[in-house]
Amino acid sequence: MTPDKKTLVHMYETMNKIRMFEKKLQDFFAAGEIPGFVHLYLGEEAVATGACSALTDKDKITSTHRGHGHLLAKGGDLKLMMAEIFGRKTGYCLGKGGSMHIADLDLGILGANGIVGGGGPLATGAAFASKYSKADTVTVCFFGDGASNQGTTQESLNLASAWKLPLVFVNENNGYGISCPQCKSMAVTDIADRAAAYDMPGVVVDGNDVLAVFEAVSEAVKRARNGEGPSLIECKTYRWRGHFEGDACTYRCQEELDEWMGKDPIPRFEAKLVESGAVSKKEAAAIQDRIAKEIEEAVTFAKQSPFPDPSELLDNVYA
Amino acid sequence: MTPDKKTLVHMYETMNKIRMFEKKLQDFFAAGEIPGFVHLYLGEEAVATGACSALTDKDKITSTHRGHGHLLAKGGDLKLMMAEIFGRKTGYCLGKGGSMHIADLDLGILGANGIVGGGGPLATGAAFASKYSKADTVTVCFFGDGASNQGTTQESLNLASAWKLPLVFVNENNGYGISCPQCKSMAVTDIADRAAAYDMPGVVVDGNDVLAVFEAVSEAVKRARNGEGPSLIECKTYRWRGHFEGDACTYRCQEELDEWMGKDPIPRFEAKLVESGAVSKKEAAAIQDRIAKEIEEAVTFAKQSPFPDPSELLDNVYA
Amino acid sequence: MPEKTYLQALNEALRQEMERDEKVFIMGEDVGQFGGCFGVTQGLFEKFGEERVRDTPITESVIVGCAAGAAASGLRPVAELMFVDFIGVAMDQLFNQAAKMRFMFGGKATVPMTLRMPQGAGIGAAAQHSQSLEAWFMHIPGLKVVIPSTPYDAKGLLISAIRDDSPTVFLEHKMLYGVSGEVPDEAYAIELGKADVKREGSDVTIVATSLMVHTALAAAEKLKADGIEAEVVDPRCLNPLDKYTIIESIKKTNALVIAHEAVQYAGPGAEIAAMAAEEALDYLDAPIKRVGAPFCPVPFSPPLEKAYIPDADDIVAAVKSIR
Amino acid sequence: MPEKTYLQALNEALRQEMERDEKVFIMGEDVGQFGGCFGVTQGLFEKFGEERVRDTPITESVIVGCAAGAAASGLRPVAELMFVDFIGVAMDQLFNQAAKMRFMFGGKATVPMTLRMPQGAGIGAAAQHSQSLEAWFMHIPGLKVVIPSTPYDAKGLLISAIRDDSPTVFLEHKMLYGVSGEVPDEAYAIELGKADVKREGSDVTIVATSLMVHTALAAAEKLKADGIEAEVVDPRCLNPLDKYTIIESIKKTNALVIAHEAVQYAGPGAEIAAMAAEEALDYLDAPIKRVGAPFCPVPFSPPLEKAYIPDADDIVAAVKSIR
Ligand SMILES: Cc1ncc(C[n+]2csc(CCOP(=O)(O)OP(=O)(O)O)c2C)c(N)n1
Ligand SMILES: Cc1ncc(C[n+]2csc(CCOP(=O)(O)OP(=O)(O)O)c2C)c(N)n1
Ligand SMILES: [Mg+2]
Ligand SMILES: [Mg+2]
Repeated sequence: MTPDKKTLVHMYETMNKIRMFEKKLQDFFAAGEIPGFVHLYLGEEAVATGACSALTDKDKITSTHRGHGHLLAKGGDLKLMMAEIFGRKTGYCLGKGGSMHIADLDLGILGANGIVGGGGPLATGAAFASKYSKADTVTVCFFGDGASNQGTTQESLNLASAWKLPLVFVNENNGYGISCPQCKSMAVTDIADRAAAYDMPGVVVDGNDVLAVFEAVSEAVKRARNGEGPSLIECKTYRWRGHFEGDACTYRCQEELDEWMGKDPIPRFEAKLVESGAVSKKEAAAIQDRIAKEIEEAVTFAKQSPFPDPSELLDNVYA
Repeated sequence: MTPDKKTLVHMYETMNKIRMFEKKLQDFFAAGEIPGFVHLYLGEEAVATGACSALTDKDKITSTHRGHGHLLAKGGDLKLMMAEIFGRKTGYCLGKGGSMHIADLDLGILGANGIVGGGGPLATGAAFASKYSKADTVTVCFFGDGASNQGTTQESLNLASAWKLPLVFVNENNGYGISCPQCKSMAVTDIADRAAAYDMPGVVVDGNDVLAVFEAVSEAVKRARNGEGPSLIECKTYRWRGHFEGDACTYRCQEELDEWMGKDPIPRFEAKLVESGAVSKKEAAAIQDRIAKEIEEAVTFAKQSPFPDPSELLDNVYA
Repeated sequence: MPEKTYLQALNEALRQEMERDEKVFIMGEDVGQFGGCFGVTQGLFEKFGEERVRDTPITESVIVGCAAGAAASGLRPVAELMFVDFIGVAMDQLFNQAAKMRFMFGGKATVPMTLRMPQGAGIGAAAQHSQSLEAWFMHIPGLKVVIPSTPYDAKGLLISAIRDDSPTVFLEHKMLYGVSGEVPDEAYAIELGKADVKREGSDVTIVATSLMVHTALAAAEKLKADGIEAEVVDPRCLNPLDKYTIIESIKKTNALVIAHEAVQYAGPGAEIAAMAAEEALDYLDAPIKRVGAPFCPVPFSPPLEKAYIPDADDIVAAVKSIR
Repeated sequence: MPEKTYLQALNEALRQEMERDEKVFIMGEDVGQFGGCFGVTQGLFEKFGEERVRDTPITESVIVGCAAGAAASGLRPVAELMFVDFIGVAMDQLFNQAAKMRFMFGGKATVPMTLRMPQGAGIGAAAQHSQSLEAWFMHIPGLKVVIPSTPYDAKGLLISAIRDDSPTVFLEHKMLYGVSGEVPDEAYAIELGKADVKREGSDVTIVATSLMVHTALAAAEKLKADGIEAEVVDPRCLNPLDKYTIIESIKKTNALVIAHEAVQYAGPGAEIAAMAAEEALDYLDAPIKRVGAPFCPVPFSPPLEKAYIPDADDIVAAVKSIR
C-alpha cells in the first residue's frame, strides 16, 4: 500500500507539526509558563503519524498521557490544543483537562488519558459501537510498552479478539515506562508476541519509519473493516526527552539517546520524499515554515486567551 | 518422573477424598443444610491431586471459588473444612469464611477466593516471599479458563516471569466460566498459548489424567526451585455439576456431559494402579471405605459443632 | 395495578427501553441465555438476540470501560456486574473514566451508561459477595447513584437511569428481587433525585434505603404499638440527594434516624447525618442516630450474618434511644 | 531538634525500619534507582539493593496483591502507588483481599503491609492525578488509614504503620513533601489512632487533616485577629479515629468545623460530623460546618484548581458563619 502524494505530504506536515509543537512546549515548560506535567512525544512522531494516516476522519482513537502526537495526527486543532495546555478557557476542554485529558469527539478522539492502560477498555467500547451501528469505522488504541503490562490492556486485547472488534492496537514501544526499561518490566522482547495470546496478528515495525507504520496499520485497518477483527502492531521507537519535562533521565545513557537521535524519523522521511520526487527540498522547507507560523499563531491564541473563571468550576460535571 | 508407590496411593486417596467430600456436599446442599453457595469440584479431582502431589508441605497454593479440591489435596483437614462449610465455629475460619474463603496458612494454603482472578496477585506475593527469604518453596496458583481473561491473572503471569518467581500457574480449563463457553470468552483454543506472552513454558495436559498433571507440574516445580521462573500448565477437564449447586446447566448438552463422565479420572487412575500392581482391587476398596468413614466423621463433627455466637462478630478484623 | 416482583419490574424496564430505543443494549457476564446470575435479564437474549444482549468474558474493567466508550460513541449501554463486590477490579474505568470524561473534556462527551449491580447480604454469600458499596459511588462527582427499594421504584428509576445522559450506578438488593408490589405495565419514568415518603409520621424521621426501607417500615409498625409515629423517607437516589424532602420531614419530626445496610463507619448515612447537622440542626431536638452494619466484613455463618444485618429491632432501639 | 522536610522524614523512616528489620522491603513503580516519582525512596536502592527496593512493572493490582501475599507469608512490605488515583485498578486486592483476609480466615492470617500513596491537588496534575480518596479507605473494615500532616508525624506514623500487623494505607500529600519541621534523628513510633491538638483554642474546634491542617492553622491566625480562638485537632489517623480527643475539644468549644481536601459530599468529614451529631450533639451550640472540595473532578487550569482547593478564607468563612 503506497500512499499517494497528498498523503505523503500530509504525513510530512504532521510529523513536523508534532515536532514543532512539542519543542514549543518544551521551551514554555522550561520557562514556567505551562502548569502541571507535560509528556513530550519528541522522537516518536512517526508512530502517530503513520497510524493516523491509515484512518479516515470518522475513525476513532484512544490516546495516552503522551498524547499530543496522537491528537495532532488525528486532526486535532493546534490552537485549541495549545490553549488547553496553557490552561485557557478557549482550549479544547475549557481549561479543565490540560495536556493529559484533551479530547475531540467530533474528530473521533476519545481522549488522552492519565491512567496507563486506561484507553484500552474505552477503545473496545468505541469499536463495539461501530460494529453495533454497522458504521464501518475502525478504532486505534495507542498504548506504551509499560501499558502493555497493565491488566486493562490485556483484557481489552482479549475482548476485542473474542468479539472480533474493528480495533487496531498500536503499541509504542519506546523502551521505557518512566525509568523502568522494558527488560525489567517483562520477559518478552517483542510485545507483538502477545498478540498470539489472543489469536490476533502481531507485527513488529520500525516505529521511526513512518511508511512502515502506515503500511502495517493500513493492513490491520483493512482487516478490521473486513470484519476480521483486531491486530496488534508494535512500533519500536524512543522518546528523546525524559518521561516528563523535568525528568533528569539518569536511568538511560547518552549513547543510547545518541543512537536513537541518529534515527530521527523526520529527516529519514524527508530524504525519501525528496529522493522519490514527491516533495522537493524547497517544498519541504515551505511546509516547515508554514507550520512554524501556524504554531506561532496557536501560541499567540493561547497566550492571549483568558483563563477560565472560577465561576465555571461546577459546569460540565453532569450532562 | 514416576511417583513412588506411597505417592500413588496418596493420590488415589486424595482423589477419592475429594470425590466423596463433594458428593456429600451435593447431598447436604440439596437438603438445605449448607448455607450460601457451593461450587463443586466433581470431575476435576485429577487436577488438584496431580498438582499438589508435586508439592511439599512447605510449598504454597492459592485457590479459587471452586476450592475444596485444592484444599483437600494440599492437606486440608476434613473436619475443619466440613465444619466451615456448615458455618460452624469449629471450622477453619470459625464460620466466618465459608466455602469460598477457607485457608490454612500453616499448610501453605493462602485461601480459596471469591474473586475470579483474585488469587494470582497473592500468589506472586507468596512466591516472592519464598525467593526473598531463600526458602526454596514453590507456589502453585490455580485458576480457571474464565479467570485467564481477568487482568489480574495476566498481570500476575507477567510479574512472575519478569521477576523469575518460583510460581507455577495451573489452569483448570473446564470449558466454561459459569455459562460462558471458552470459545465465546477468548479466541484462543489453548490457554497454555498465553505463556509465550510472558516468555514462560506453556504446556497442555489431560486434566483428567492425574499422572499427566503430576508430571507436568513436577517439571514446572523443578524449574521453579532451580530459579528458572514460572510455568503455565493448562489442564483440560470438565465440571460434572452446574457452576454452583442449583444451576440448571441449560447451556451445556447431555452428550458433552456424558462424554466427560466417561473420562472419569478416578476409575482411569484406579485401573492403572491395579494393572501396574501398585494397588490391588481390595486395597482400593479398603481405601475408599476408610475415606468414606473419615468423611462421615467429618460430617458428624460438623453437625455436632456449635454455630458461632453473634458476640464473636467483631473479632479478627484487626491483628 | 398488576403485581410484579422487583426482578420482574427490572426485567420489564429493560425490555421496554430496548424496544423503545435501538441504542440500548445489555452487556455483562452470563446476561445472555443464562439470563443473569439472579435472572434479571431472563428472556431478553431470546427476544433481542446476541448483538443486543451480550455475554462478556470475566473482565469487569472492560465491561465498565466498554460501556463508557460505547456510550461516548452514541450508544446507551446497560452493563451489569454480577455482584457489586467485583467493582474493585473495575473502579478505575468507573471513577476516573466514565464519571470524569465529561468534565475533563470540557463538556464535550456525553456518557449515557447505566451500570447495574446487585448488593447486599442475606444469602450466606460471605465477605466478597454481600457488600453494600453505595458510599463509594456517592463520593464520585459525575456519577448518579440510584438505589430502589420497591418494584414500582425499580422499574421507574431504571427507565430514568437508562434515559439519563450521565453515567448512572443502579444498585439492586438481592434480597429484594423476590419482593412483590404494584407495577404498571406501561413504561414510566421516576425523576432521579426525588425522595419518596414511604410512611408518614410525626415523631421521628427514618431515612432508609434499599432493603432497609422495608426494615424501617417494620420498625415503624413496632414503634406505632408504643405510640411513636415514624416517618420513613426513602431517598431512592443517593446522588442527586433530595435534601429538601429529608429536611422537611425533620422539620416536622425534630428527630433523625438513618438506616442502611452498608457499613456504618464512613457509610452513606454519614453524609445524610452531616447534611442534617449542618442544614437542619435547629430542628433537631435529639442526637442523630445511624443504624448500619458493624465495622467488619460480611460473615458467612447464618447467626453471624443475621447479627451483621441491621434489623427492625436495631432501628426501634435507635429510635427509642432518642424518643 | 534537626529540621527535616516531610519527604526526608518519610525517607528516614523507611531507611531506619529497613535497617531494623530484614523483613521490610519496598516495592512500586520507579521506587528504585529513580527514587520514586516524588523522591520519597531516594537513596534506598543504593543502600539496600534491588532485592529490597523493587521496581515493578505498571501493574497496580499486582503491587497491592503481591504485597498482601508477601505479608501473609511473613514479610513486611511497604508498597507504593505513584498516585492514590491509581487505586481504581487495584481496589480489589486492597479491599477484598488484603483487608478481609484475616477476618475471612478466622484470624489465621496476618497481613502487615503498608501501602503508601501520595494524594492531593496543587500541582496542576488535573482530574486523574490529584484526588484525595481517604473516605473510601475509611469505609473498609480491616484497613487502617493514616494521613500525616507534619514531618514529625510523618516519620513516627510511618514507622508505626510498618510495624503494625494490620494492612495500613498511608496517605501523603504531595504539597507537604517540601514542608519542614523538627524531626528527631532516631526512630520513634507514634501510636496509630491518637489525634494531635495542633493548636489550642476555646471558641471553635476545627478538625483538619493532611494539608488542611496547615490551612486551618492559617485560618486560626486570621480568626485570632477577630478575637476567635480556634482549636485545631489533627486526627492523624482516620481509622482508628480518635473520637475522644475530638469530643473533648467540642465539649470545650461547643462548635465544630471540619476541613479536608477530599470532595465534601460523602467525604471523610461526613463521618466526623455524623459521629459528633450522634455523640456530642448536646455540646454543640451551632450547626456543624464542613469545608471540603466541591462536587466536581479536580480541574487543570490554575485559577480553577485554586478555586477547587479549600483555603484559609473558606475555613474562616465557615467558622464565622457559626461564631
Ligand atoms: C495506572 C497508572 N499507573 C501508573 C501511572 C504513572 N505513569 C504515567 S506514565 C507511566 C509510564 C508509562 O509507560 P509507557 O506505557 O511505556 O508509556 P511512555 O511513557 O513510555 O510513552 C507511568 C508509570 C499512571 N499514570 N497510571
Ligand atoms: C471478579 C469476579 N467476577 C465474576 C465473578 C462471578 N463468578 C464466579 S465463578 C465465575 C466463573 C469462573 O470461571 P472459571 O475461572 O473458568 O472457573 P470455574 O468456575 O469454571 O472453575 C464467575 C463469573 C467473581 N466471583 N469474581
Ligand atoms: Mg514506554
Ligand atoms: Mg471454567
